[in-house]
Order: sequence, then C-alpha cells, then structure tokens
Amino acid sequence: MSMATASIPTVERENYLNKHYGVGSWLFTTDHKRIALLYLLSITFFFFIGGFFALLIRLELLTPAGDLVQADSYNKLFTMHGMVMVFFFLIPSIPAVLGNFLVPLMIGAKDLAFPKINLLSWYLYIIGGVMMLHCMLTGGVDTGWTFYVPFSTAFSNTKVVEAGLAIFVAGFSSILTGLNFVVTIHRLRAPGMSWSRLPLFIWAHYATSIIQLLGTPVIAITLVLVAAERALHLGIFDPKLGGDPLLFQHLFWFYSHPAVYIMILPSMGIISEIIACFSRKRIFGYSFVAFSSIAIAVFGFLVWAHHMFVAGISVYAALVFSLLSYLVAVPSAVKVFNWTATMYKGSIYYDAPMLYAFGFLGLFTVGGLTGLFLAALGIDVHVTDTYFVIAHFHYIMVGGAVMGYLGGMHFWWPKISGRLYPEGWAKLAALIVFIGFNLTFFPQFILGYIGMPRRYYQYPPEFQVLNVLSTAGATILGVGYLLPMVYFLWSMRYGKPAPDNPWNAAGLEWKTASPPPTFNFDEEPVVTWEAYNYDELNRFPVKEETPVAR
Amino acid sequence: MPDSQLTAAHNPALLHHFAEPQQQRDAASLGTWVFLGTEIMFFGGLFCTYLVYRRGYFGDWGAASKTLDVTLGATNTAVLICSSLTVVLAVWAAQTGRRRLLIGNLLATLVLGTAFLGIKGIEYKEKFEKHHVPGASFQFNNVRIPGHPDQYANPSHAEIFFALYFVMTGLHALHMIVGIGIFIWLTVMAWKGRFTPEYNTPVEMGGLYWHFVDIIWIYLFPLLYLIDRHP
Amino acid sequence: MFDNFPLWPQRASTMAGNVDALYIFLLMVSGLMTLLISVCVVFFAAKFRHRPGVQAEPIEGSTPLELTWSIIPMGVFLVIFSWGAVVFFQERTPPRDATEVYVVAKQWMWKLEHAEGQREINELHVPVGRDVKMIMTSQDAIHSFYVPAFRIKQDVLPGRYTVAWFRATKPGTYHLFCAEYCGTQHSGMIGSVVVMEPAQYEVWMSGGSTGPLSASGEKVFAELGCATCHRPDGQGRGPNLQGLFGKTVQLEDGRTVTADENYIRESILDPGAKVLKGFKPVMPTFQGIVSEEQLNALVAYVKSLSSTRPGNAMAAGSTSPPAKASAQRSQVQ
Amino acid sequence: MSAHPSSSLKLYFGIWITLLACTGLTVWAASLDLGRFNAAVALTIATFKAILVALFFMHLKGASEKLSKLVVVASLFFLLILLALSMSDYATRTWT
Repeated sequence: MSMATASIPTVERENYLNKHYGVGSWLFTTDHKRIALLYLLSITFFFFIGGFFALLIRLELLTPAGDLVQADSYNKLFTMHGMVMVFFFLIPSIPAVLGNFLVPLMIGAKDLAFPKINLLSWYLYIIGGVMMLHCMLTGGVDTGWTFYVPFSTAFSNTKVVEAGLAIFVAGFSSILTGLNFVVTIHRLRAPGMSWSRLPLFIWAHYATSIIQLLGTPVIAITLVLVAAERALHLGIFDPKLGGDPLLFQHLFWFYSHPAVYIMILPSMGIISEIIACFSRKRIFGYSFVAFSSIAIAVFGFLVWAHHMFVAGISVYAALVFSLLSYLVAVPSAVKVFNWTATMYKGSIYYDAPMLYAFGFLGLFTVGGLTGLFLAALGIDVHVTDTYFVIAHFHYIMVGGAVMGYLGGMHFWWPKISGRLYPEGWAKLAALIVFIGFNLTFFPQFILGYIGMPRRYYQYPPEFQVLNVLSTAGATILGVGYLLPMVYFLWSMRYGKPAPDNPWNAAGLEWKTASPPPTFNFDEEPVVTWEAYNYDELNRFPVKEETPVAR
Repeated sequence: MPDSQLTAAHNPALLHHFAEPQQQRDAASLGTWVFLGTEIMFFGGLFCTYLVYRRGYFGDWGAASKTLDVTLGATNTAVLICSSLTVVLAVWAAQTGRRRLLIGNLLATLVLGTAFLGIKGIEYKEKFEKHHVPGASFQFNNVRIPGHPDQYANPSHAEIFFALYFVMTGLHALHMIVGIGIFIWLTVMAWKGRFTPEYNTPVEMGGLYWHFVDIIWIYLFPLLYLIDRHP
Repeated sequence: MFDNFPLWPQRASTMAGNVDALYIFLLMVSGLMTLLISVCVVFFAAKFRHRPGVQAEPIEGSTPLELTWSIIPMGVFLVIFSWGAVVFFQERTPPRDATEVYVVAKQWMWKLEHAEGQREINELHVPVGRDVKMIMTSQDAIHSFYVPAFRIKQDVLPGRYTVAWFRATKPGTYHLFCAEYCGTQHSGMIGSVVVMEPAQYEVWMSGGSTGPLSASGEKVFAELGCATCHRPDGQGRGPNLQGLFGKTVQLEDGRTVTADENYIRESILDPGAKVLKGFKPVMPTFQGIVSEEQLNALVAYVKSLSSTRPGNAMAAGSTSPPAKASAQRSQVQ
Repeated sequence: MSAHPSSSLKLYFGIWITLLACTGLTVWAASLDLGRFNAAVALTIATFKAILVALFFMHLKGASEKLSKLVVVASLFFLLILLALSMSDYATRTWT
C-alpha cells in the first residue's frame, strides 16, 4: 500500500480521467475518451462471459459422449457464445473502444461530431447487453447465432424473439458509432490533415463505418421479420405457406458476411500503425493499404452467398458468388504483402505490440488462405458446416481481430491510462496467446476435413484426439487472455507514469499529454507533415528514460 | 483559435468541439444524409423480400393488392406531398426569418401528418374487419386472380402480401410518428423564437427526414396498391 | 495406429478423389504462401532488428510491386475458382440413369426409401459402383445430408426437393451426418451408409421390400382419386401424366417450366401455381392431406410413367407428349 | 439562403403541382393493361417523383454539396447490390 502512494507522481496534470470524479461524471459523460473506457469495461465483461461459454464447450468436447452438459444446454452454450462474441464483443471491440478513443485524437479533433449520440450508442449497447443477459438467465436461446429459419421461427422453444431484439438494439449502437465516425472523419479533421495524411487506422475505421451503416440496417429489419413471423406466423419464411427459408439466409448473410470485415478491418488498421512504428518506417505503399480497406468494405458486400453453397441456391448464383469471393481476397493479400514489405530495411523493435503484430501476420495469413479453400465451390461442399469453418473464422476473428485488439491495447495503453504496463509480462502473454491459439484451432482444420460437423455435442470416437488437443490449447489460450487483464489493472495503480510519446511514434495522438486533457489538445493542432514521418522522428532518438522496457 | 472562441461567445448554439457554425451545420447535414442512407437499407431488406415474393406469386398478390382501397392510398399520397410542400415552405421561412410563416407551416405539416395516420388507421380497421390481417384469423378464400377469372388466389401467398403490407406501412407509419414528434419539438422551438436566418439547422434536418419518409411512401403506394390493377 | 487419430477422411466415392486433388493443390499453394510470408517476416525481423546507430531506410512503396502482388494472386485465385467450379458441377449434376433414393429428414432421423421399395431409417444400403441419386426433403427444419467419405453435402429443405448423388467405390460403413443445425438432438442425427458388393446388395435387396415405390405411389394415386381427372387417354379434366416427367411444358400464363420432381411436388401441394396450358385450375390442394412419404411415392409414380428404363412399369412408347395432350384437351372444349 | 425568395417559392409550388399530377398519372396508368410494363411505368413515375423531392425539396440540387449526393448514390448502389445479387439466385434456380 505504501508503494502505491510512492508511485503516484506528486504533480499530476489535469486530464480526462481526473478532471471530474464520481459515477455521474462517467455515466453522463460526452467525452469520447470516457465513453471508450465505458465500452472497454462492458466489452471486457462480455468477452469473459463469451469465453466462459467457450470453455464449457471445449470441456464438453473433451470426450465423445455427451456427458458434461445436456444436448439442449450445449446448443444454448454455442448459441450464446456466438451471439455474445459476435454482437457484444467483436463488432464493438476495436471501433467502440480504440476507435472511439483514437479517431478524434488522430485527426486532431476535440471530440466526435455528435458526442451525445456517442453516449446514446453506449446506452443502446448496454440495453441490448442487459436484454441478452436477461435472455440467458431466463432460459437462453438455442438457434445458433445464425437464427436460421424455419427452426428459429417454428421449432425452437427458446427465447428467440428476446435475443433477436437484444441484437436489434445493439445493432443501432453499431450504426450510430459508424455514423459518428464517418461525419467526424469528414468534418472535424484538423487544418492540414488531408485524406492522404490520415493514419491507416482512420482509413480502416472509415471503411468499417461504411459496412456498419449499410449492412446493419438489413439485419435489423431481418430480425424484425423473424420476430414477427415467430409471433404471428406470417408465412414470410415458412415453406408450408409459400415462404422461402433461403430468403432469410440471403438477408442474414448480406449483413453477417460484411460484419466479418467490421471485426477485421479495424484490426488491420491497428497492425498498420504498430508495424510502422516498430519498424521505424512509413508503411510500404500507403495508398494501396488505404484503398484496400475501402475495397474490402465494398467487395465485402458482393460475396455473402458463399455461406450458402450447399443451402439450395442456384448453381449459377453459386458460381458468381464464388468468383466474387476471390475478388475480395486480393486486397487482403495486398495488405499482408505491404506489411511484410514495410519491415524490409526497417529498424525493428520487439516490443509487446509488435509481437502481437507478428502473431497477427501469421494467423491472419492462415485464416485468409483457408478462406480460399472455402470459396472454392467443390471443396466448400465437403468442409462447410464442419470444424474447418470454425477453425477458419476463428483464425480471422480471434487470430486476426483479437490479436490486433490486444496489440492495439498494449500500444495505446500508456496513452489511455497514463501508465506503463510491465513489458516482460506483456511479451509472455503474447507468446502464450499465440501458442494457445494455434493449439486450439489448428487441429480443428484437420477435424473439419475428416468430417466432424459443427454444433455437435457428441461425436464418433475417432475425432477425440484432435478434440483433446484443441481443449488443451483453449486452456492455455484462456490463461493468455487473463494475463493482460491482470497486469493492465495492476498498472493502473502501480505502473510507471507514461511519457507523452513512449514509443517515439508518429501520429497526432502522441503529441498530446498521456492521458490526454478533456478536449484532447491544449491548442488546436495544425498538421504540416505526412503520415508516418518516421524518418524525421528517427533523427531525434528517444531519450533513455522514456521507452517502456528497451 | 481566438476566432472560434469569439464566434462561440456570440452563438450559444455552437457546440464546444466545432470551430465555427458552418462546420457544425455541415456535420449535422452529413450526419442526417448518412442516417437516411442507413434508412434506405433498412427498408431495402423489405424491398428485397417484396421483390422475391411478388415475382413468385404475382397473380395471388394482384388479387390481394386489389382489395386495398386505392382511393384512400392515393389520397394519402397527396396528403404527404402537400405536407412535403409545407415542410419546404417552413424551411424557407426559417431561412428567411419569417417566424409566423414558419410556425404556420410547421403546424400545417403536423395536421397533414396526423391526417395521413388517420387515413392509414381507417385502412387498418378495414383490414381487421375483412380478416385480412395475417395470423390465426386470416381469411382470403375464393378471391379471383385478376385476369384469370377461373382461378382463385392462394390464401397463403396473399397472406405473405398482407404481412409485408403491414410491416412496410407499419414501419412507415412509425417513421411518421417519429417525424411528428420531431415537428412538435420544432414548433415549440420556433414558438420560442430559437430559429434565425443564421441558425435553423434543426428545421432543415427535420425537413430532410420528413421528405425522406415521403419518398418511401411514394414507392410504397404503387408497390402495394397498384399491382395488376387494370380491369 | 491412426485408428483413433485419422488425419485424412476415408475415400469411398468417385467424387472423393476429385475433391482431394483440389484440396491437396490448395494445401500446396497456401503452404507455399504461408512459408513465403513467414520466412520474409522472420528474416526481416532478424536481419533488420534495431541496432544502435543504424536507421531505417525510408521507402515509399512501389507501384509495379503492388501490381505484381495483386495480379499474380488474382491469377492463382482464378485457377482455384475454375477448378472448384468444375468439381462443383460434377457434384451438382447427377447422372441421368442413377438409382433413386427418396430421403425425408425430420427431427432427428433420416428416413430413406429406395425406388425399389426398401425402407430404412438412419441407414442407407447401396452397392459399389452404381450411381445413386438422393431426392431429399425435410418435414420440419433445415437439415443437411453429409457423408464425409463421399465428400458430398447438401442441405435438405422443407417445402421442396434438393438433390445429391454419389457413386461408392469401396465397401464399408460410413458416417451419415446431419450437418445443418436442426435442434436439440442435432448431433444425434447420425446414420450410416453401408456400401456393399453388388452380390451382397442383391441379397439384401431381396428381403423386406413391399414392392417398388412407384407401385405404392400408384396405390396412393388411386386412393386419392387422382385417376378420375389424370386419365391416361388424355380425356380427363387434368393433364395426362404419361410421359410428362422431364419434359419442358408450356404453362397457362405463357411461361415454360421443366416438369421435374419439384414441379410435380408443387403441383400436388399448390396446384394453382403452375397450371399447364389448356387446363383449368380446378385441382384441389393436397397440402396437409398427403404425407412426405406419400408425396415421394406419388412423384416416383409420375416419374415411372415416363421412364424408359427397363424394369419400370411403363414404356416410353405408350406415352403422348404433353403438348399433344393439351391439344387434345382443347379439342374437347 | 435563397437570394430570390419569390423564385424559390414558385419552384416549390411548381414541384408540388407536378407531384400531385404524377400521383394522378400513376393511378390512371395502373388502370391500363400494359402487360409487363405496368410495373415499369409505376416505378418510373415513382422514381421521377422521388427525384423531384430529393433534388428540389431536399435541396440536393444546387445548394447542397457533392458529399450528400455521394451518400445517396452509395446507399442506392448497395441497395441495388442486395436486390440484384439476391435475384441472381432466384432467377436461376432451375438446374439439370
């Protein structure tokens, strides 16, 4: 305890954290940085709920027999795991936490364009989250996160409507966040901050916002139709009354495929920042990386039916969607090549954020390449709805999105909290996450190809060895995720005070105090330099006491 | 920037994070347009559903559409068009500083909007009486398909039509109700004299929203009321 | 050694080799790419690690390089796409003379009925070396017919037929999974496909059949009184069904459709939807009156009326094309 | 905003009359048997009306800047993608 008093600096500058105190100053704040922290708390909560479900799923799958939980409980577990992780963790994670915190800072604005709407979107998220929790605690839902009709409308006895409404409400939170970002990026850039000077993190968030704005309304209305169909039996999705269940799948995937890019694009933005900073170089092919984000967002809307190749859609349509799916792979590949090329002739530091970026590169590459398997019609028939798909999208969403998220949290933690985290522990955590992740999900590729269907709570015994490996990996992965939470919390009290620019990084967010003052900058910044001007920064080497652990 | 602080001091409506009123106005305008863009996609899911089933069940839908009252539908279209005129006049009045004209047009818009909902209510009531509301008591037996006098419409397919009719017009009506709420607020603000030729963004943005809801109806009217109408 | 730890699925159909070949190609392509990127990352990270006094070299980028690494992958992707499409077409095009099995999926079992009349639950017996086509529908939610050893999967939808086919190459017993989540006992909806030598299969076939499916269809056809209107002489109020199946027919509203399984099915359940040219929509619906099994039998019966295959009830010679039938019909009016 | 108040007023009333006339026109056109073209005519008139409202009542023409137009065009483009690619399935379901 005496340590604590010692570690707090005697004179603290006024910043967004200490300007006001009290619950009210948080719950009614319109400061984007405080709202980001509100989001951080709430999505972390949901992450661990979703993670707990994942743990139970993996434990059940340790043995071929269905022994730990009942079949219907298992179905609820994977449904709630998917819904919580997708709608309450992955989609808001980077945009609502790091995006919220950094978008105004990076473009030199005092706040987002609509601060009250920003707060409203957090409240919508919380209302949706509370509805989801209520739904879980009073029986849960068992349709899978995909809500496929007619099972969800006519056969499930669980709380489908309530879960749907929870996601509907959370969807509007996502729409409003996207709206705020688009307007802010267009209207509130500091003088001199032209589009070609925007950090790639901003480009990525701009692309993400496009998807949030144009995709989310479609799933919202689709969930309304599902709720109405379930309550009133309208016939819209009921084949007995002439409805077509595949129409639901079209509408659902029209959002839910691009939604994958809501999760991965911001992460790509983070990786661009980290790789540039720790290679001490401007990102290779800046404009290609920037436009590939936009290309991914747009092409992402053209490929949804590749989730439906065996669903009974037309063979010709399948052909079109398969071809378009390969189109969206090109900008992703371009990004990976550019990041790799950025490291060429760099001056590379191995700090924790960079380790996460290395991890991202490896895992995203595997995730992306296995996407080629799934987009190939002939192979998709065999591997769709098996563990191959599970492995593929976890490589993208966990290996890609979560690695980026954690990398970003480490990179900007000194800015957010004004404290340094323990570098050694951070490196260890990055290593544990990487190993645990691969052990969990790599065996699932093999499981999928040898034919284990997804959403099975009992399975033929020949699948056991691979499942045991996967469960073992999940345990390691769980530890890897708990560690950062522990040392981040620890650092808030005991961490060394962070300098304003601990990494000697480019970008406006590093030019203000750590943590930043309420209105972000003491005087309005004027930008006179290009993005990633590391060659200039390198001429002024970091002072010895500033870096985290170098 | 001393400039912006100066402006801020002069203009109580300028929020702290904007440098100048023009920037704030542009942000509001872009925000509204982007919001309307999401609304297009929101109704877009319904239009997609509509397209799929209208293509599949054209005859049954023609029969179902024919039971709608085209006079009431057309009247409502006219009512909304008139309200769009009063809205644009209100915006003009606000921009030119004519307070009484502004209030008058806002009130006229409210009256027209309420009239629209009233007429819609009459139509809904009729649907209930005729058992054309999807659900357990839905009935659509022995209705002939237009152009095929010996063929009866399939009640299930007609039910899908009415389901979409209620979802689409219902969501539209919900937007109207929200619009009326916005316009009541605008009227109160106008009454208090908040809007000046320099500051009238809320009137303009409310107007954009109202016109958008009008455009949705401009499509709903032919799509729902005018399928296969000819004798 | 790998009994409990297989790394590759069994290969028991003609399709399996094609899928595996493409899979192996993709494994090589993506292995190469992963290797390329990880070698670059590791090499750069080691070679260009921060050293005091050595500064990063500012490099802007290179448009030729960007174009290269956009266009080359695009080319590779197009190869994968085309190859995948070719395999897909094979998977989706059942041979014309395949043996037919009608499948009804329900929560949570597979009901299978051979055209020859054998009924099975959660087990499908087939001979080696014969094309088998499954005509599948669901009674409730969406299911999916998945046999990993054959590399085939097809969702089974309520309200219509979907089709899958295979030609088994190796005797044995293989898993039949439901691959689309369908409710509580989804993971219990496991059956097996038993592939037998033709001789054994003949022995199996000879036991327990109640006669061909088309015969039970004929019985249902008679019981429901279909024959009063669908008369073989073309004089009934409904179209003559002889030789109808598989033909492209003109509809009353000018459209044309192919009279396939889904068309027959729809015409029984929703007769007004696609009325043949020259006929009046007078047929009542049989929605809710016939079960899925009876429906399958009826479809099999209508099919048998146009089959040219030996062993089936009717020969092609005795049928009249639908166009002629409708012409006769209009003469009567 | 408007430099010539009376001219804007004239424009607004002109658009209003045109919109009302188009409403009458579309009801009348629906009573004709144009076969497949009934839907096309109805949608063309509706689109014409929508464009009038957007350009003149919502001031997309003139005063408003390019960005708003871009937002509208982009939204319609994605709506078109939703409709067109969904129909690519429904219009080609027949196979073998």
